[in-house]
Amino acid sequence: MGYLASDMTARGTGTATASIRVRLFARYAELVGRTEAAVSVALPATVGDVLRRLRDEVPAARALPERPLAALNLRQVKLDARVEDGDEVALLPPIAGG
Amino acid sequence: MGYLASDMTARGTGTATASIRVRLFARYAELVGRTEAAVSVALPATVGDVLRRLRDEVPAARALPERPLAALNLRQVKLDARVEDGDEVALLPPIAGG
Amino acid sequence: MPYLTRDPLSVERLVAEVSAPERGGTCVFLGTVRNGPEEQGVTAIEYSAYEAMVEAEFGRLLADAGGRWPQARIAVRHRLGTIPSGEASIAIAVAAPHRAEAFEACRFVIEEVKRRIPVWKKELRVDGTETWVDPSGRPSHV
Amino acid sequence: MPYLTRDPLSVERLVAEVSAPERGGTCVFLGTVRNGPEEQGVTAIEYSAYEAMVEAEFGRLLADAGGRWPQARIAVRHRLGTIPSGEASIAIAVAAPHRAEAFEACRFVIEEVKRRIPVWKKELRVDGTETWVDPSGRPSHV
Repeated sequence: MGYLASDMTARGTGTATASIRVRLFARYAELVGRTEAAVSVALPATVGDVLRRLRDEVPAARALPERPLAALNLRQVKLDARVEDGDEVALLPPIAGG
Repeated sequence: MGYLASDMTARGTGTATASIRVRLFARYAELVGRTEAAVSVALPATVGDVLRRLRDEVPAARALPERPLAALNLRQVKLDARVEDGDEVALLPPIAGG
Repeated sequence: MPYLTRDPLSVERLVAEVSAPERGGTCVFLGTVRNGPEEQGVTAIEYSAYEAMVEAEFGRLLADAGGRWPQARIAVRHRLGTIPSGEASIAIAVAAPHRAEAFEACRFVIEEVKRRIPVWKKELRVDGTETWVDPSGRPSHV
Repeated sequence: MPYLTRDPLSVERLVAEVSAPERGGTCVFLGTVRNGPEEQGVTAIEYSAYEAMVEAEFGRLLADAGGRWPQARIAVRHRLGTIPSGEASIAIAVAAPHRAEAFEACRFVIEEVKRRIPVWKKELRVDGTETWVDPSGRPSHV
């Protein structure tokens, strides 16, 4: 949901881009072989767009689940949440605290 | 309940008697002005009989509630529980532990 | 007299009595002498008990809890004597393999204590007055 | 970083943070690294976290709890790093005027921690194997 729309918008305008810091934790960091990545997306864009861009740029990220738990600026969000330049997106393995 | 029946039995046989140690705690000890008393009752007898005998022998015990919480040999019982020679009956103010 | 003491209660010691690597959840309850807006200047509570019956009844209570939560380990200590407000009068520690059992057994124990453990308290107030607490009236605490 | 630590947890210190004479009931929960029959020789668990989010999320979680139980005071500490089995990874202390609130708020906090605080654990076994714990599968603990 929202992916296609934002893609089309991005293709339509294609000017403003956002630099997003992507963070990976625990098993996801092991799977991808890194704990963070910098990704640029054309705005408007969603967390889902960031995730797809990550998979494009970091092939090991294709091992991540299709729809991982995600956080945007320290808050859990759905994948259709909008990102802005300078945001931090985190991909969270199943939470196992306590 | 049971009071009258046990009284009649006691009057009917009137031979075996039981020495009962009665213990009083907290507000009841203050009301009666003592923490224990020795009471003799004709058998068979109940905790209720012991209580009535206490009121006869220790006038201050008439200030106790009509049907206080009671324990027999360290267990809560109803007033119709049967006593035996050597038993300990305790009269317990409303429990306020914790 | 394993369940009664006149000394301040130690949570750490009680927790140590029940914890073990196979028990992943521990729940502790502390009841402390209260002096809040509902009280009127309670400086301390004097706790007394039918001590022999407290010991016997705690044994039965913990056996009942053990029947319901067989994998739980439970330790409890009730303090007697004059306890200043803010200090604990009872401490209960329950460790169990999973947290639900630990919470439930701990709650069960404190509820049963208030129902069946023969302990009484007299509030001592800053103005010198003293009152026996009757839980059927205004509860003084917890 | 008030909610995270790499040091062993102190229950006494946490209880001291929340207790006060007007709060007569205190409930503590300790989650400890488990090595029981369900585990297979777990010697320790390595805890990691999205630390900045843990701090932010604990702040939100305690604000939620404060909205539900306004008279409760809550302290929580989560330990990170390698924690040997039998030692506590989380400690929660809740003091409230009455015990029902203390129990309910404490239970609420641990349930919410497991739902929303971004912490992960890797079990380290005696045979040298390591496994990320996925709570959607076999729970390793509590």
